[in-house]
Amino acid sequence: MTTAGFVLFAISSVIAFFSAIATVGARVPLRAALFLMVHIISLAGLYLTLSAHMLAAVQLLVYAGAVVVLFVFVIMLIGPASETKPTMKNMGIRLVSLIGMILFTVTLAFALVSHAADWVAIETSFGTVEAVGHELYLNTLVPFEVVSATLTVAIVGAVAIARKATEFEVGEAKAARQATIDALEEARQEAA
Amino acid sequence: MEIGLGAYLGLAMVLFGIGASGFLMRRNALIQLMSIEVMLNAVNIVFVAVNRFHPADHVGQIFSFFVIAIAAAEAAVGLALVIALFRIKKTVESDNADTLRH
Amino acid sequence: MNDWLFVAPLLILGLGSILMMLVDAFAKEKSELAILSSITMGVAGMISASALLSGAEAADAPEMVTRFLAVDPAALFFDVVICFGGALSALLAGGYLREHGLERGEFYVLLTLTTLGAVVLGRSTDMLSLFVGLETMSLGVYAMVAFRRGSSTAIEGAVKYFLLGSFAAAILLFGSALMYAATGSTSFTGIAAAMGDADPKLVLIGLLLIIAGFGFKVSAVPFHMWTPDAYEGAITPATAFMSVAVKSAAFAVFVRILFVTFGDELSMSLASGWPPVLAGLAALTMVYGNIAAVGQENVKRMLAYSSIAHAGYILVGIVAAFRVGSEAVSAVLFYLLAYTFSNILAFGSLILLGSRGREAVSFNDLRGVGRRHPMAALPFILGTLSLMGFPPTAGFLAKYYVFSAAVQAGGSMILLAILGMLTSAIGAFYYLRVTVFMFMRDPEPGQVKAIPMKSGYVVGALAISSLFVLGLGVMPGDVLEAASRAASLLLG
Amino acid sequence: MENNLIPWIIALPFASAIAIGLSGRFSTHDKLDEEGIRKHRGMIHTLAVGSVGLSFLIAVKLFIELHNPDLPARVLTSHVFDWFDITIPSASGFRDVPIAASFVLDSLSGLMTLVVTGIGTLIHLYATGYMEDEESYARFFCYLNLFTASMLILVLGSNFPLMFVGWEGVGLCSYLLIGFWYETPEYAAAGRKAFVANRIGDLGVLVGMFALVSVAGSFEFSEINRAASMMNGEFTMGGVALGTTATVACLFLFLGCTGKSAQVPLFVWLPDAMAGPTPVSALIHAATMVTAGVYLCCRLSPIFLESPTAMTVIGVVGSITALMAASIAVVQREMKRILAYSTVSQLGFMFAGVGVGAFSAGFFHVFTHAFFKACLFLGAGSVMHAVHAHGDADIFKLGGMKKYTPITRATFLLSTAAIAGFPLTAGFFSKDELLLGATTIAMNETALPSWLGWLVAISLFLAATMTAFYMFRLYYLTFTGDYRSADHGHDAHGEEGHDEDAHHDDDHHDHAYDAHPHESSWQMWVPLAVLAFGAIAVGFLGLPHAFHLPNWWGHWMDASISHLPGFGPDDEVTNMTPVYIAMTLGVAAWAIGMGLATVLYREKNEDTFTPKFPKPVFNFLFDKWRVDEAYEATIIGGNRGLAKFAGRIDKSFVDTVFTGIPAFVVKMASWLFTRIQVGAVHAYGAVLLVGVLGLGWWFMYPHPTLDVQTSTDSAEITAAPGLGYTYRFDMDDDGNFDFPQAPQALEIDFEDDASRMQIQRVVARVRAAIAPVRWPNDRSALGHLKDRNRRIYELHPPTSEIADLQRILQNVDGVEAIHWHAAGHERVFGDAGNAAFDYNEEDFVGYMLTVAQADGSEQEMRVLPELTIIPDSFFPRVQFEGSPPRVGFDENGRIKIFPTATVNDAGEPATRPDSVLVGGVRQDEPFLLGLGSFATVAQYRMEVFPIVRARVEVRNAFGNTASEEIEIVLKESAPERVALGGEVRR
Repeated sequence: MTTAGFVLFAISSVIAFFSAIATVGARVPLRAALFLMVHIISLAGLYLTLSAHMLAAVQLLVYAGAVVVLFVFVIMLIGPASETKPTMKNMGIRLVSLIGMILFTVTLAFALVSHAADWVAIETSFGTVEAVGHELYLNTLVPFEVVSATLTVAIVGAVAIARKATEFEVGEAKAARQATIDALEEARQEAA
Repeated sequence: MEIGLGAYLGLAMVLFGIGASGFLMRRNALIQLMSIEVMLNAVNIVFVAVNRFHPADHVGQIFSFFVIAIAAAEAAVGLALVIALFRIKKTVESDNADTLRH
Repeated sequence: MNDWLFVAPLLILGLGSILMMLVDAFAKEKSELAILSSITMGVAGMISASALLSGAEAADAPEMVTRFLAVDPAALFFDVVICFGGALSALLAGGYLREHGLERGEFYVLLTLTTLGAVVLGRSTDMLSLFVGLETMSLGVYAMVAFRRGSSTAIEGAVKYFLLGSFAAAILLFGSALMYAATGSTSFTGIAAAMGDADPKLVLIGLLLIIAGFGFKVSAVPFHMWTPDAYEGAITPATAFMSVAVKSAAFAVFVRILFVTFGDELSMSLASGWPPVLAGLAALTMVYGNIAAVGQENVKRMLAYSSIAHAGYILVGIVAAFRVGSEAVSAVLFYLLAYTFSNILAFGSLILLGSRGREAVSFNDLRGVGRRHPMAALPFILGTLSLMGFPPTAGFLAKYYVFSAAVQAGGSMILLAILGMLTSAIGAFYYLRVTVFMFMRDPEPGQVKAIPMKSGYVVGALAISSLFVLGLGVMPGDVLEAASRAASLLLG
Repeated sequence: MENNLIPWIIALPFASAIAIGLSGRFSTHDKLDEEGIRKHRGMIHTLAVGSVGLSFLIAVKLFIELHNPDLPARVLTSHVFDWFDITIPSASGFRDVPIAASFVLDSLSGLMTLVVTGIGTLIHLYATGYMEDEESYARFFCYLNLFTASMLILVLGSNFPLMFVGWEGVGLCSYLLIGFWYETPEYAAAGRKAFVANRIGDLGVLVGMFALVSVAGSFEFSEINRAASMMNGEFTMGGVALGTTATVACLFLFLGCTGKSAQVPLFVWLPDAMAGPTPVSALIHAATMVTAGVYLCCRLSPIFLESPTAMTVIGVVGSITALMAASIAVVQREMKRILAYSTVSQLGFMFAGVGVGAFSAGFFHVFTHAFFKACLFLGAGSVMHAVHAHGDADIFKLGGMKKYTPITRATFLLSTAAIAGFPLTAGFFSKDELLLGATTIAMNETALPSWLGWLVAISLFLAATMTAFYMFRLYYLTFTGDYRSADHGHDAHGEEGHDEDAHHDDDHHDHAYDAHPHESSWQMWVPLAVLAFGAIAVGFLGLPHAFHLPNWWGHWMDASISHLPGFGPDDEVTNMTPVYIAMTLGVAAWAIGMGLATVLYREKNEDTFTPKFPKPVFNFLFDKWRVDEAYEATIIGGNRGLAKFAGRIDKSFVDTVFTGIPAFVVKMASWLFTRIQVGAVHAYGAVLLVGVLGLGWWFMYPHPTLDVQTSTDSAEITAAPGLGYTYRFDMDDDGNFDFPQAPQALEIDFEDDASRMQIQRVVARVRAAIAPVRWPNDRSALGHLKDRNRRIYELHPPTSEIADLQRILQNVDGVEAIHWHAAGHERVFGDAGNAAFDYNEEDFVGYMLTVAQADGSEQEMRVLPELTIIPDSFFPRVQFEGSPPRVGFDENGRIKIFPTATVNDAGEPATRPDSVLVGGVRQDEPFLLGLGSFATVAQYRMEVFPIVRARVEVRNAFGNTASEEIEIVLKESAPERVALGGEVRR
């Protein structure tokens, strides 16, 4: 690893670490989203140290450009209610799981850090758009096609969940409620 | 200090742990979603880093590619659910949804 | 041409869902999407079934496909289980959605695409396709659970399911990433081949995280917590689908990954391998699922715990396979098929027994319904008998094969089999409770009396399932043979 | 030869039953108008009759195929599907025996199928007329078709389980049909009675089946019959030898037959079964189902022939049944009741025939009986239909029916003649064959005793005489004389003169019948005619071959039924005496019986004969020998008392202890378990995390398990394999790893590796010649038996022994205390050793002494009771005078024994001179006890075994270690090869 690479790694990883903590720790979701953005950019930096140029770009485009924006969008949509006040609700459980998670993470992190592997020489084409694209469209065509189904599911699902009720549905819901009321009424009369 | 694969893996594990801790600690569904994004990104580090050490193909990078795509899809559905939750409960506190129990 | 047969189910499901979207968007009249989606999935399942039964083999399917998707008999068998589960759920939805005023085309599109994801998951031979398939399936199911978006329970169940599901998926994904780190490969066989030289630390952590992830998907205790809430909150057809197709797909790939990737001696050792872990999970799952189901007042929730218990039985079969081999795996395959039809019967009957404003959900709603409408109650009894493992139903044979495999495995597996039988006995308690409430309890005064809905779809689904439950119980021959062939080829 | 048509014979009636059953459900009559009902009924009877008729045609076609000369064995089979496998114990462990759904049509089942479908068709047709006013028309035909299908499964099934399906199926249908008019409580009770009697028998069939299968190793009849010669071995059950397999199996099977075929003592249900509609009586309780027992015996004839004991029992029971039922029939007064007893009696004939080895003749009688008895029942039904009698008809209120029902009368007469044995009718030939079988046994040397032959012959003759008598009595009283119900005005009941003792059930004859009887419709008389023709004609199939007449029957049956040696259809009959005797008896029985009846009853309107019986006899006979009452008083009454008692126990005890409490506990557990399901996603995540952490613990910490296998000169220690495991072994318990870079398995050769093992510390065991206890008989002061079944003893360590041992061992320098604990149980029980502990003889190794030393270390000693010497009194203690010998350890921790040199006050050696012996030689000087050698100190035998402590430390990839220790007790031969500090002593 070159010195430049090392410096980039050091900076990126430190930023990634702190921005991650800031993301999960921020009280205001909007701030969390912005820290998530920082986190993502720092990861893109890490990718550069690993000769994944194409991926670094995609990371910025998709994550920073789309996912985080989506988050911000929803936060805006929800408005002030998107902030939650700190309470002690379920605090015991949450603390226990925090401690457990820290234990788990530290243990595994120590185990993983000791993993050694040699840097290997790479071709200049490694990680370029051409090489990755070649691989993507030739070798992993099948999952690529399946991902289109995933995205379709996500879109249809999101629409099915988040859309406001149509007039027809409002009517149906009313009818269903009325049917319940009628049934209750009928049962009551029968009992009487 | 030589930076090897271990460093990347360790970093990934730590970031994953931070994400998971956030998921387990926070009550705000939006932040829980973001924690999951952090976790997925930690996974991506592993894939990309390992790929650098097995450069014969681009399996790792492609995998992260897919992870990014699916993370976006997941965010879409998740945010839709948060909106639906908000519509009904007027809050995004995930542990407010606890009427189904036992 | 023959090779296309093996990916045909996927193509049919994909094209079918596109067609459904188009029909839903452009057809003016109320369209029969239920039957369309049911036929789509049914045909997909039928193609796999015929390929399976004819014993055809993919001579040389393109490597591009086989690298990600298996084309072996086991894959076909799981196709059949998943697609039939999906098709029957579509029929149930056809009756349920209309009756309860939820008739929206998206559901069938979601259902079909989810089934597509499940099939991909069940067939996957690579971590990549596993992940993509898993997410396709999961995202669809999250949406299906939340489908009744005005209902707070539905959204609640969906939110919990989604959050925990994504969390578990991330864990599973991290596990596969570590397996990649250990071996430099993401395909099941590639990982297995490189495992000898791999860093055991990474392999073990990977295995641990993968087991945890799958434990969540198959709802093994203690990863099961979402199950009762999601099952209770979801609309009943979605619950039925989750309990059969989703679970089968998860088990399909779990079995494959355990035996293909972690099938070597060290991974299966008693000192550090997965069999003791799964045995422990199985014991916990059987005990917890069965006991927790006893105290339930909501039938859907009871069935949710019962499905947890069944996951325990299936895990027993999987653990037994590490000694007995293909015989136990074939028992697992048969179990999944039997379980699919039995569960469809149970959930379908629950749907059939209610109508708008008079939905049957709790045990109290079932009071006396059997005496008022015996024909509608009949499939419920058959379903619960099969779930209970009562001869001559499919459920009986399934349990018999799984436990006898465990007994053959010997050693402490016998204890597991005994535990399974004891907990099944507890199972009889809550399954028979259904019959007791339907036939021996009178509705309380002032209680809304459930009235069966009239739906050809639901009746059809129940008729088909009944036929299979009895047929598999009486003449399991061909299916067992196919299962054992699939199992032996899967284990190589 | 495979034939795919066979299953259709069964499938057709079955499908029809389902179709009719469903149609009945979906079109209840209140929804239909007159026309609809008519159409519905038309559909039902077309289906019902058509399906059985079609089955009959298929059966005929297949039957003709059986004659194909290419089929010398005359067997058609059809394998439909593999049903299931069953695991049975066999000589070489357990094995799976497949059970297939397969059918076989051979000469036996072929004929039976013809009977079932043929007569079944006629009766179905008859029933369409007979049941025309019935409301539950669909239900009736559904049951009837279901019965036919079950009966065909019984007949055609090629293996036991399949036959049993049919066996149970016909039982069920019979139950349903007897209780068809279930609104009347007595009828429902009759159904229950039939079911219970049958169930008792069914148990026998199951036991018999498993007895046979355990030897033959197959469920197929053909395989079982092939294995007949193997059935002569002893059959033991729970360690008790019950007789040969054949005897046990046959007797149990026959128990099943007595139920199904209404033999003594289980015959009581059949007369009551007449509560069902008459076509049912004809089909089930006369022509088909009740003959299933005979069919089973014929099917398994090779097995029955292996057991003369069973045959004798069958012959005797059959004879008794024949006689008893016939005597009851003589005095009965209701048509169907007489016919019912006649059926029981005829079944007795058949079994008597089977009992004397005349299987073929017995089955011939089944065949002929089916015709005439069906005809008689249907005729009775026709009469009842004519006079609108419901359930049964009293013959004393009938009479003169020949005017009203000429066709019925003609057919009835023909059948009566046949059953009475009128020469050249069917009954004549078949009864003759049975008698011939009996007389042949009586007068020839065979495996069966000749007294059996005489018994059967004579009782059959008497029963046949009575048969002829009561049948003609029935005929004359019904069809000749005047119609006694013609006048509605007076009470028919009082008219009859003879029934002063009218304490019997008279539900049906307190009112007269329809004054204007009429002949039945064509659906009813056509079957009658066909059956009557059969009753006359079918006898010619079995002409007696002794006269060199063509005996088609015998030849035909020879393919499926075994016979005694020399009794085949082709064997020349050398001794004609039995033939003539049989012939004479047959003809005489008919002549006497019919003649008497003709004299007494022809054209008479009242019974002047049976009432003249002494009253006790009449009542005894009329009440069918009071069998029911006897059952009521003994079995049923006792049972009822028991049931009441059990019911009380059940309510008070079982319901709470076995049902209530577990249910409560489970419910509580359920409540508790689901408390973790608090609803909040964080709790769910936390539990999930707990699972992950648990898995993490499992995978990150090694789990070594050591396994050791020792032989005389080596030991192999194996640690469990694991991913990334490395092993270090410590063989001498000194904390240093002797094998730092070891593979997972380590083999130690005692000789070669002795130095490497460096066994420096040895745990000594002391075997003491104490506790000469004869377990488990002695209930000594040592302890007492605590649990007899598990042979656990509460054992008090012998205090005096302890005192002695303490005296010896406490002389060891620095010993502070002696702890006792039972070796197998590792339970310490104190210094004094008074506490009790469980002694399990099997795993009892001995007491273990832990000797705690001053420096804090512990030495273990094991004291084993010497079981070989049994002195007169317990624990003869050596009285030590002065100081006893001492046992101690030297500086290396080795056992050292100090025979004392102290003298007592008198100047003599204080210890008894022979108190310390090595190899029988007294020791005076202190010495070391070597490995493998032993010394006797007082009454204690002391022996030293090396116990090697091996420890493995496993380190996995995460750097976590775990260790496991194992103790290897080296075998007796090993010690001498292992160095202990370089010293070996014998």
